[in-house]
Amino acid sequence: MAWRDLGAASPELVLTVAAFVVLLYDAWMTGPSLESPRSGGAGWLALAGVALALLLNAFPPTAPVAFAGMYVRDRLTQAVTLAALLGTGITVLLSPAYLNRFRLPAGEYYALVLFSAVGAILMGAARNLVVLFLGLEILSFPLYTLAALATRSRRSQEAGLKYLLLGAFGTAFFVYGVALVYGAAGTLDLSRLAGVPLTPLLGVGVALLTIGLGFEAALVPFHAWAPDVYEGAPLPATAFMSVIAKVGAFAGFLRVFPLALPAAAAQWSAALVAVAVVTMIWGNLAALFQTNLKRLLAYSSIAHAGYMLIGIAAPGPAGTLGVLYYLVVYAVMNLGAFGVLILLERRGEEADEIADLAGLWGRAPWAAGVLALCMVSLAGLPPTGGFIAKLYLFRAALQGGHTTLALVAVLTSVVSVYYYLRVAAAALSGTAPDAVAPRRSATVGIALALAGAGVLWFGILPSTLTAFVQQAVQALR
Amino acid sequence: MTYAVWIPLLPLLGWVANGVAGGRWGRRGVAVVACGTVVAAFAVGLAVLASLSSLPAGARHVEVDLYRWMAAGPITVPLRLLVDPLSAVMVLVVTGVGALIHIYSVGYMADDDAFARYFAYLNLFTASMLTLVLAGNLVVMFIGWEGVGLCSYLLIAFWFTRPAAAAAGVKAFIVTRLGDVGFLLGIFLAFGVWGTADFGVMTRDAAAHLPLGGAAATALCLLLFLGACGKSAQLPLYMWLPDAMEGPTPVSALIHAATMVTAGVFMIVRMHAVYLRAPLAMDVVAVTGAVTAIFAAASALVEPDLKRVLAYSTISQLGYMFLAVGVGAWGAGIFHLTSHAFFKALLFLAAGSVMHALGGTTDMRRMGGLARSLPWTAATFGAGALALAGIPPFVGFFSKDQILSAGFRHHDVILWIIGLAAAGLTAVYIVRAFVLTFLTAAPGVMRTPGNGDAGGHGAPHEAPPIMGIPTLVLAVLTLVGGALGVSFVHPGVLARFLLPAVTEGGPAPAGSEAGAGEGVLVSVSVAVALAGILAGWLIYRTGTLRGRSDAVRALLSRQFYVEDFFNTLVTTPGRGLAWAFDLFDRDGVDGAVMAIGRMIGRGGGWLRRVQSGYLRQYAAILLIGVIVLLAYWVSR
Amino acid sequence: MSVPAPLYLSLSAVLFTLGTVGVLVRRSALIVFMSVELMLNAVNLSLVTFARLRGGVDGQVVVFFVLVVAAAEVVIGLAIIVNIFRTRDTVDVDDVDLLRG
Amino acid sequence: MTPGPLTLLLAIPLAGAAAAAAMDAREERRLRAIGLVAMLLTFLLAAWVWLRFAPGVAGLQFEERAPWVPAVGMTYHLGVDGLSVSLTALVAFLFPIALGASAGQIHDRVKPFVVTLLLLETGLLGTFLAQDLVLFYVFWEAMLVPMYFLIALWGGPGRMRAAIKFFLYTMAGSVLMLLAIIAVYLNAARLPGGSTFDLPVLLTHPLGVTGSTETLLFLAFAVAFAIKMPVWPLHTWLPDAYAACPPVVTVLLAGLMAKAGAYGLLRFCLPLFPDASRAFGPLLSGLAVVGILYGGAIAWTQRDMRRLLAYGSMSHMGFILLGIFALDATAVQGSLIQMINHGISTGALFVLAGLLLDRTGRARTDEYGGIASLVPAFSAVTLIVVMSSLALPATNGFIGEFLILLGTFETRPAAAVIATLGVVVAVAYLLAFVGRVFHGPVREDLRGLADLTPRERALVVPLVLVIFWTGLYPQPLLDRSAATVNALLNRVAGTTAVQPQASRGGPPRAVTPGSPPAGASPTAFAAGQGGTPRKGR
Repeated sequence: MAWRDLGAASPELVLTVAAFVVLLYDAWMTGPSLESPRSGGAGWLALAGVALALLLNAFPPTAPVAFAGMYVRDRLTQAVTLAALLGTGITVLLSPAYLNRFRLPAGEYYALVLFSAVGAILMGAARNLVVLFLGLEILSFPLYTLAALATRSRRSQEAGLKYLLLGAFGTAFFVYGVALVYGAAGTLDLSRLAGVPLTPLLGVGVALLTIGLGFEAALVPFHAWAPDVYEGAPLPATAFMSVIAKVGAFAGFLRVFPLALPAAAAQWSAALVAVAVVTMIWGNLAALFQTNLKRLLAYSSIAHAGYMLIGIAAPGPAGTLGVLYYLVVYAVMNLGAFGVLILLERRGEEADEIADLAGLWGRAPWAAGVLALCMVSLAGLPPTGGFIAKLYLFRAALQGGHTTLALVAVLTSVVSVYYYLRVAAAALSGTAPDAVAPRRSATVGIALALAGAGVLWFGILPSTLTAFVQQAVQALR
Repeated sequence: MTYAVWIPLLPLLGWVANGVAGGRWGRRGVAVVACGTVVAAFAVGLAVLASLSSLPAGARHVEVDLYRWMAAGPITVPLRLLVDPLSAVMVLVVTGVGALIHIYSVGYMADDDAFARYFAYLNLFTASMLTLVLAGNLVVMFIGWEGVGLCSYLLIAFWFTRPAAAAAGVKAFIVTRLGDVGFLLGIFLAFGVWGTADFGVMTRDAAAHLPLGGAAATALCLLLFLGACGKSAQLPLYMWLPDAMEGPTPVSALIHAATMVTAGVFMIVRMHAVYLRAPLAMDVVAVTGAVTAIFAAASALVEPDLKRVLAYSTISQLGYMFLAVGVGAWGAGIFHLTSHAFFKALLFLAAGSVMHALGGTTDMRRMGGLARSLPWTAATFGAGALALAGIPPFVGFFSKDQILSAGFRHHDVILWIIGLAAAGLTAVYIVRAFVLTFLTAAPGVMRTPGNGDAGGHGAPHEAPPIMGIPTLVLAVLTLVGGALGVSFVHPGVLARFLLPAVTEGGPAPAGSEAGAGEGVLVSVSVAVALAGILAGWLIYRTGTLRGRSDAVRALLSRQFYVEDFFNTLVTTPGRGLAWAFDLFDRDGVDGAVMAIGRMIGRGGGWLRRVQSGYLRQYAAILLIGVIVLLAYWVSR
Repeated sequence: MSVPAPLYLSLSAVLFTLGTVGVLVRRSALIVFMSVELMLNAVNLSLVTFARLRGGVDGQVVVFFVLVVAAAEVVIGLAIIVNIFRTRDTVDVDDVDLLRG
Repeated sequence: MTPGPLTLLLAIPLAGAAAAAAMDAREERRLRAIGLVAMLLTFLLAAWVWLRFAPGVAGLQFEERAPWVPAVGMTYHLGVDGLSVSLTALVAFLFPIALGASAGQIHDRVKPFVVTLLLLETGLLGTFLAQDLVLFYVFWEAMLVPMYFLIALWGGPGRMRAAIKFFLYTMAGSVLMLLAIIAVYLNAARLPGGSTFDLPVLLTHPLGVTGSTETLLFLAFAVAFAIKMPVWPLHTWLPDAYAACPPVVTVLLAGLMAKAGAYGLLRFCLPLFPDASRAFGPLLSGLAVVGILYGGAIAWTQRDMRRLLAYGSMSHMGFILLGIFALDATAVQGSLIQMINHGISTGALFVLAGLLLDRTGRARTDEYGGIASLVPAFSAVTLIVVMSSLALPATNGFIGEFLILLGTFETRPAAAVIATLGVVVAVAYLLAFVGRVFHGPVREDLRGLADLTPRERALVVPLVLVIFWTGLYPQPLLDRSAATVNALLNRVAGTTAVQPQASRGGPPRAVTPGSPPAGASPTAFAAGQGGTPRKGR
């Protein structure tokens, strides 16, 4: 293991180190009592780690391929890292207010968040199925724990259990897939998979890999955990997992399908198209009449997974470009939406019903504005990043000749507007006598401002981010 | 002759002034502005006539282009006025009669709250009517055509708080608009034929562009005639005019007798060169006119309402005019138009005086014996009645006689016989009206002031001079107006003056020829009129002639069920269709859309039930996915 | 030592299926958990078999990772299950249905 | 690139929105003032552009072009030509009036209202200015969002349902257009210009789509625009939306947004898909005729004032559609001017209906009666506007309908004949409206109804002046659109659109008449630029 290898993996290392520092700091500062919540320092440490990782991510490594060819830090990895770090950074900013209010163990929380981010990035950097598997597990174990972090909340515990059991179930299929691919191809190296003839055994292996990744991305029919876990998990954890799991899963999809198996595109593309279609329809339809915002956003995230899968199912540079752009925009807009919810509280509980939004405009107009903006973006309407992202994906679909896919995508987008705008209108609609008093929090304010600005920036001036991900795509060819 | 533009412009300015600031300068100011502008327009009209007369006969066709109104694609429509003998005559009729009625109105409307509004409308009407007659092309004519329709609507519904008046206004607008569809299509067809709707071009090039009796010419003429039917209340679009009597009486005199309703006749004369290319259309015009003439005269026989009698009379007389132009007697048509303007305005103004005296009553069954208290009114009404009946030396005699003789010479004796019969009926109904109003002593004369119409108080009394003098002037015109077209010295003054305008593009009109046996025809028509008067007198005054048929009476009082027929066939199905559309829109079109929405929603509800909360079920769902995927891959 | 590789693989598949069925039919969270462990170990069997077939060590290396992962899973899982038992006095997964819809 | 007047046109309302957003929400008077100033400045600039616009030039003027997302061929390309210059001015004209009329209606949440209104103005202006397909789509969809909030947040009863129905309905149409836009873009990859969303560049070569592909693409565009107009039978969002909207917003919805649909047909459908445009002309003309009569008939049955006006507006939009697909220079010119007229007249009707609603809160026509004697000035203005809607000559409405019907009569006589019946239907429902509300016995509970205040007079007088100005002297408007319309129709007439000889009637001149101003696009409508009218007989 050379220093060069460590240099290539520097963002992950920085995050890992930061996670340990946070844990140590937490143990040092708060002493034995978990009940002592005053651990704002942990948050800042985590944020510093994320910032440093972001900085390091900006510099391409001298030798992209590292760790004996198992790891690669190319432009694609950079783009995935960017999405993951943006999501993590905003999450870290969003969390302190909530953690203090609900007395959750801050040190563990931040450490878990950072570990999970490492997992997602690792999936983006995987050049070997083992690394992909490790990334997947590093990504998901902290998430199981985060979901169950509120130890006295039955809902949180239920969320943790369901996530864990179903996650383990899914993982088993993934590992079996790894085994079968290895058996069929004789190698775990993704870069050498391209030349392997497509035997039924390989096909079954690939199918099982799909299941593991699809579970993490919450693709139908591997999605069933998502609504329950999203609803039950503590809000910041939900926010974080909604983003980071998608980043990791789609990084994995990119590494496995368009990059490792281009020759078999015709075969897996058809399967993924079907999955994407079902996912978009299911997610959007099930979200229609949800009254709980977390649950609504869960189904929304399922639907978005379906959209992103378009970029995989319609392989080619346009698809990859679309997925990467979408991941970044999705991280920003989804966290913006959750961020506003974090501000809400009713009698010591999360106020996560749509009805709780009534009167938000009167109490916190800017927060309501950001929520509305994020909803507009999630709905894929201009002039927000959500629109440009969808535009790229639709372009990919049509370019690949998947007209049905594109049609389902746009029509389900129309359906989705129904629930997104209902939320936006509820947030903006006047004053209500028993309006929830939104908490004030500087860090959340900063996070929301960042998210709002990002959504608009990616929507109105998309050229910078487009150029960035375009480079990632071109570098792969 | 650019100054001719002031003729419509002056009343228009009067409208703007009274419309914007009418409330500021009081009734006197309003009256001065309103009457002054019309009188001034009359003066300008005289000047135009003078300078037109000074031109050689062949050059009496002056086009005044104001500016390019619309130009789109290959179409250019200038805002063009056409000054020729025809428009000059019409200008004088409109402004002359108009000025008299304006002045009369000052007295008639003196107590009305909406004095300024009334005169604003009246001025706007005058301006529109002058635009109509001065128009240099069909499109500009359409400005006036629709403008007078608007004013007609506004003035019929002037007392809009009365539901009947409001409804009558709407009816008038809708029915005339129905005709205007034809007019518009006629314009489009004209553009199709000539690439323009300019009267000068159309008249000059009619023969070149339209084969004689061709489909285009016939369609064009019939379409325009449809417009004329609506505006001039001919069958089958007559039904708005009797209802229009809901308006103030001077309005009925000006718009629904003297000027607007004659627009159709004027338009056909204006387009005579085109009509000459379509003999079939000419025949349709003539027959429609003749049938309307006798139909309306018969309807007037049983009408109890004085003003509605006059309305049917107007319809009938307009029928005569169409009969005239239908047989190519352009001059006779315009002559009768002029003469009708005089005597019918006179009749209306006299009727207005009656109403003024009786506090707004128009029901003849509640009148009678008014000759004693209203001698002047009775005399002037009588003059008008005689003119209407066609008794020499009143103007109506000359004009009607010209039409009848033209009809006779137009190889079709049937038209002449119908016209003659209508003339007899005319004499009967007008005698009836005169007798019922002025002679028969009614059991109880209505004396209580009605609401709305001119307010008279106490015992019936003569109208003030400001109303009396215009009536008198019209009576004098009725008496001496015949000089314009004394038929014994064919062609008459008017006809000779009109000749250049109505001969361009066509042969000399039939009405101007002196024919053999003229004396016989005249004698017959006078005899018929006298017989009608006698019959009327015997029926209604002395009661000598009796014997009535309830069936005939019912037929006449429902105007031969034309309107009922129209309602059953057009109005009621139309309403039903509209409501059906409404229902279809909500339950059919929108229902389909909403059904899609509901379907999607139901899908969402079902998917929510799948999310049951049971972990093992989730695992099962996942497994189904696994199995499907594996099946797919294995089957590859 | 002449048991052919396909039999190992078949055994692995059977074990894996047994695990899957266990997840579906058992109501105790602990048993469900054990079933998942069974699935993972079935995979391990496959991995080792393939490694033998291919003559490489990659597969056997992966087994170690899988074992570690399974261990970590147990740690987290038991913690959560214990916690649930504390609040509800049951580990029946069918009773854990607060969240649905 | 220095920002030109068109960018400024977009920037002023945006800056106004930013300024208003930064202000204290309680300073309502100043918020309105800021909004009004921004809108008036926009109007002044739009008027300047309109005046400086060189008639007789077919191509784009005041063109601005900058790379936007070069990686995917999206450009920031603005420009005005004969199709859009007057509509742009109309947008800028109606917004201050709407804001002024809102003073009596919108009392709560003034700040977001002003901000949203300004954002909507930006969206609408952008729709008419954008020359890049994606840029256009961005504005096209973006204006839906503020409109949704205007309905959902400030509307009357049933606003949520109406707002979402409006949004879903219109969006369902436009997403298909988005796919078609992408398809056009991908298709252009085979052309010399390469893949681009830039419309004028796309138009320099025939698109090369044929048969069913062209039909599908054409329909995707046409349906999006048809829903917005709306065209029968895609109209059922309209009555609900119009009735639930705050009245001032209805002014914008009916007066401006509907025009965006008609404009889209002219801007995109006709030049991009000339063959399909000709093939579908009869069908769309038929739908237009149905819409005219059907909308008018239903309007007659309505008792809710705004639903009546809504169906009436739909009926009028039928004329515009009819004119467009007559594919005749006169008719298209008529449609363009009718868009302005409809904006003014329908806008004015809704302004007036709004003033009435503010005063009485009564939405149904049969809850009124005889108010003409109570509010004479109000009634007079209403009457003028109604007459303009009736297409009475000398008002603006006549010019449009006359030219449309005249032109249509040349190419589709049957449709023109039936459509002309629409003028009778219009009389029926509009006079029924006047009759129920203004005429009849005075309702005692309406005594004391206030007539127009000076502020309200200031709002309606400009509208009335435009009504007469356009009715009496429409030529400045017609002149501005003539060359562009001719070039457009030449393009539609030619089967391949590049060969100028394909245009019937008269030799097309290759050179733009008049001197092109600085910034005139060299690329726009390369086919038969400023050619003579196609119409021939």
